[in-house]
Amino acid sequence: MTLLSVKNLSIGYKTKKGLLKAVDNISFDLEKGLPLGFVGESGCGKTTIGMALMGLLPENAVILEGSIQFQGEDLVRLTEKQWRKVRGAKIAMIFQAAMNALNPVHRVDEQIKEAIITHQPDMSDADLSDRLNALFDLVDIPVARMKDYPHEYSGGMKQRVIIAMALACDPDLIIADEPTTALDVIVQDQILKEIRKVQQKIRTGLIFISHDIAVVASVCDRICVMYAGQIVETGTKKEVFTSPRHPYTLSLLGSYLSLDNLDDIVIPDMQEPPDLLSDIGSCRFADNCRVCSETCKKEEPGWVQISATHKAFCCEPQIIRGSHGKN
Amino acid sequence: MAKTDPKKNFLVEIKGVTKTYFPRKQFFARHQNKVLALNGIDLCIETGEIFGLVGQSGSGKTTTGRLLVRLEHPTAGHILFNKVPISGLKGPELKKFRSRAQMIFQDPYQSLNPHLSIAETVMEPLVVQKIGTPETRSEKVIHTLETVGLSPGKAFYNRYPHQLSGGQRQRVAIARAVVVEPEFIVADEPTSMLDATIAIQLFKLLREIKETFGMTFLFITHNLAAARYLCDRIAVIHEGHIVEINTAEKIIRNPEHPYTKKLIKVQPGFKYGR
Amino acid sequence: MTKPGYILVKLVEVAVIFFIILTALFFLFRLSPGDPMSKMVDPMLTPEDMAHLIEQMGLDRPLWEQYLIYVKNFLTGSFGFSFHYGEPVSHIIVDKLKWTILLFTTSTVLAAFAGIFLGKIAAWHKGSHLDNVMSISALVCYTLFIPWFALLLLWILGFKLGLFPLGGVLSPQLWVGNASLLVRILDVLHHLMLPLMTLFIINLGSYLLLMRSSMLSVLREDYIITARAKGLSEKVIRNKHAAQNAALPVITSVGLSLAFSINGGALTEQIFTWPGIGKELIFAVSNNDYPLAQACFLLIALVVLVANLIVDLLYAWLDPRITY
Amino acid sequence: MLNKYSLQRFYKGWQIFIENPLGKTGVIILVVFMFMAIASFFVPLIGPMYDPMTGIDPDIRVSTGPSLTHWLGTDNVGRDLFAQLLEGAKVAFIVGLSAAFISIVIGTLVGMVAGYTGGLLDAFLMRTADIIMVLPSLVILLILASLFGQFNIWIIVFIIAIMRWPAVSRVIRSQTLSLKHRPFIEASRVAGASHLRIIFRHIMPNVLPLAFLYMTFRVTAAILVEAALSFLGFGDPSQVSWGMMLQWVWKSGHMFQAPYWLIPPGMCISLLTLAFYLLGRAMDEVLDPRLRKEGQA
Repeated sequence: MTLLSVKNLSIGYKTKKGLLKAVDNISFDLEKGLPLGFVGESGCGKTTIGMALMGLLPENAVILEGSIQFQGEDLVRLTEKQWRKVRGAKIAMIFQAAMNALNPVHRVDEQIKEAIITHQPDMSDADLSDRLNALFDLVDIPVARMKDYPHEYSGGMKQRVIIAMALACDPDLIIADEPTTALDVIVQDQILKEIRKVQQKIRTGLIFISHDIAVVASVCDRICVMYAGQIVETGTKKEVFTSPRHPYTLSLLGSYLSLDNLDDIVIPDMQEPPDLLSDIGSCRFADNCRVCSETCKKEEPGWVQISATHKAFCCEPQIIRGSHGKN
Repeated sequence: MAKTDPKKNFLVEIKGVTKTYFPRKQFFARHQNKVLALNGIDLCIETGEIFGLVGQSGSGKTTTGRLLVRLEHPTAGHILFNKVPISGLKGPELKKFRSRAQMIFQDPYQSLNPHLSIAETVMEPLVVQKIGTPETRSEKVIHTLETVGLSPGKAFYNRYPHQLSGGQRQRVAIARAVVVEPEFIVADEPTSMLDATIAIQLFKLLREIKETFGMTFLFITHNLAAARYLCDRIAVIHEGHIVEINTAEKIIRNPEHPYTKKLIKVQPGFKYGR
Repeated sequence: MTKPGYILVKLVEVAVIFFIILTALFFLFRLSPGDPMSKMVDPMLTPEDMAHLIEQMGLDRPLWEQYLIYVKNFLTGSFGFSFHYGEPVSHIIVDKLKWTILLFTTSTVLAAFAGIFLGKIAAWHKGSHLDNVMSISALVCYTLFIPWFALLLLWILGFKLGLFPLGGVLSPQLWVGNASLLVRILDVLHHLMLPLMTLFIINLGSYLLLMRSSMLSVLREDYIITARAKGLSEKVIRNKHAAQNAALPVITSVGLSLAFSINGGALTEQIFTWPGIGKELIFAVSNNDYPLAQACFLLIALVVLVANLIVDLLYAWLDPRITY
Repeated sequence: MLNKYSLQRFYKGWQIFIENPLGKTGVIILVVFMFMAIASFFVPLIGPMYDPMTGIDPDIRVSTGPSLTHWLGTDNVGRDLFAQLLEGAKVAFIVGLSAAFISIVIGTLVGMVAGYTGGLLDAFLMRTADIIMVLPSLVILLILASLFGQFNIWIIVFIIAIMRWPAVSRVIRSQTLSLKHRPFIEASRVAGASHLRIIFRHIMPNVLPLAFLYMTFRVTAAILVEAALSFLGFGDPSQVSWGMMLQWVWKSGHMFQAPYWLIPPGMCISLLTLAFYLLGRAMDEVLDPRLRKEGQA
């Protein structure tokens, strides 16, 4: 069953220099209870998608077109008042670890409690304290530390609290935006395990956003690769890793350093992505692409289906279908 | 741990170095708050190698780098550069040392003065070291910019940091470090703020520079995979102690210390390797 | 650090700073042109009284002894005799202090509360007409020249409309006689209104602007997004997550802006002939009543330091991040 | 120090600034007052009657309201109020700008040195700043005036400047502290640059905008304090100033009779300080990187 269905979503930011199209015509579906990963580098629009799904876009952002179907409602059309019933209750967010996401002047348990009370005002005190205990238990924080202030927690513990906060009302969809960035690898590993464990235990839908393709792969079975505001390739983890098709995915994988792929390093000759202020009208990756042709510089790319679950966004179907590059 | 092998030619030797920080003192504090950043470390860096120092935040890796370029002084122990202790250097000798050991910093958005043009930034070491005349300096700057991949150098000469991307800024920072042709460069996480596709190109650049100028590098990183990719030898540092030193290959294949093993285990990667 | 330890450190700090001011003042008096004797001893006194005073203040002793006696006299609360009143200065200022404290605390506390409340509203509706009207009025209030504003109030509300008395603290007919306490209190409040209004409006402007900008920066913090993501109502976000955090720096600045408020306080007292320390200081300075001026000055310095101390402790108590 | 980047930035900042309604209002008010200050040099040339201090209209013995010969009327000895008002503008500018300039120079230098060197010198300078900061400047001026007699205008300016540098130095110091460990400063140290070079070439350009911002606020404070001092009768007796005019109307008992005399000087003080304050607020918005970002990303 489809939990979330995003169709032709475009989001722009009004800036002094003009409209910056951060997300351009994006569509994807998420099945109930499954994780979906978004990977891409800075400025690719991944965070904007996350914020749009929470209805928390900054003031200068506008949804230009498209719809976000969630449980029979189009989230794009919700009023602020309706959004408040969704946020926290049905869709919740795990924020970036580097963010200052906990209010420094309130106790930790209070900050989780208020999330529950807002959506379940009738809950008795006993139930509430049971729920809090269960949540702290779930994310492995000693219940005795519940009444601390955020500054008394370590980075890893703060991140666990943020996870607990997202889980407070048993949401159907959780959005995790770079939940482990800026954490040490050992802590990152623990947090990723935590997220996997929790996701499997309570079977919630999960949108996992990161710049690190391996981190995304460790949590999600399906992956969307983003570049300059567009999804350029999507498929299962296995498809994307074993037979990447889009030249950008190849660059991303080729430049990823891990302990078991040293021989596969391909150094791309890439510059920063194009300026999203202007309407490009052709392939956005063209300037950085090794297999770019004349068509790529003139035409909008289209989707090339490779398997039922795997497709890439490119102007040159032959190149995408045939194996190119090193493969 | 690091046995001094008389046959080897060490450019940098760290002997029993301890560094303690005293954060803001409170008058009536019962205990003096002190942070032991480094606890008696020994380390030798051979001439011409890229030496990797791998550790997590707070492990003391950045402190080590800062001690080596004398941004800070050790609380105890000695640091020898070309067999000469650097803590005693003063006046002209210190200035000379400054031209021989340079540093590349982590954050490309903070490492360039927004008020200075690229030329002024890269030229500064030449000016303060009184190397060359104004004309030869500007030639040297243009040449160095091209060496670090900012070509044509003239096109970047009069630009300002805010007109450059993160990767380009970091290249300028590298140019500033190599323009005096130092023997030794400390690179403190030079790519951790950059995207992977940009970072890998900088690694390539560092390698090329090492080969062209024959410099010795200390590469500080939290990423074991990056260290393995770039370095000849690696030291793993944990809570102010060096827990293991070995060649890059051996550290990854046969880690001895439990902490190294743990680090290797949690390193993200894809098991579907192509 | 422990809590009592922290308070102790702060107290010692205040004492040291005050001691420095005390010392500086002593040397200023000795450095100023003219005979120090004539500055401390009323030239109108009889020779015997004069000799007695000189003896008491040690004015015939060497400088360092004079200094020690000066410190001792201060600690025992003897500031000499006022030239004008011919009374011990300590008697005069104790009487004045209560009026200053009444005017000053009411205006500061009221203005801080109102400023924090209005600043919160203005920041929350940033860019709206409401915000524009509030911030521009606050700006105007903040830059008003106090004596002028006070004179205008006096002229319009006091003189033209006759709503409030033109000065003083108690109507003359109540000075003697057997009016009830309640009548007296109401009369004092009636007199208090104009000076209170002056100081309130001036301080309100600065607190409103401070709270507004503090609130705006808090609203950019990540935890506000977290609060939104939880689906909390706007009111809870505004009051619990934004305003509580934003008010903390405003409290600190109450302490820092105290010096500014004291200037205003002295001018206000002077114009409304409110019999406080500020007016007394101006009077003493105008009439070369040096002992009185000196005592008023020291008292004001002490009030500022103690008020800053209270603000520091309040802040430490309110902000959980402060560790002692 | 002033290079292309600084100029570009200054120009950009100016554009944002002049688009800002606060900044625009401030500039307009300021220009009006500047004209008044300039006019003050020429008005006495019309005739001795228009000298703000000594020019007495021989036909007038009491305070009169506005007329053709005296646009704002005269005071109780027959001096022209408009001429006095113009003179006051000049004095306010001199007092405000020079006191602010001195306190900014002291504050910036002290702040940079304290922040950069740290240690005991820093502690000493900042504790001194703390002590001065808690002292009410008007009260200090009063007590000094009582001891040393009436001051001339330059001594008043100097004392105000001395009283007002601490707040500036605190801000500059914290900015310096945050700059001190920026990689570009450390890179300069690693290259062998001297402390002076680092302070003046790397730190100063980065703190100067903040110093200028604070200068506008200091101007406001200086004008208000000088006016208050004059109002209380402790100003420079040889100078006509707005505060002095208010003192005269108050002391001569005309405040309830002569609104044409009471209203203009106070309004000028309030408007001029408002103008500088608006300027500062607008500059603050130009300088605050977070506010600027809102419009971009």
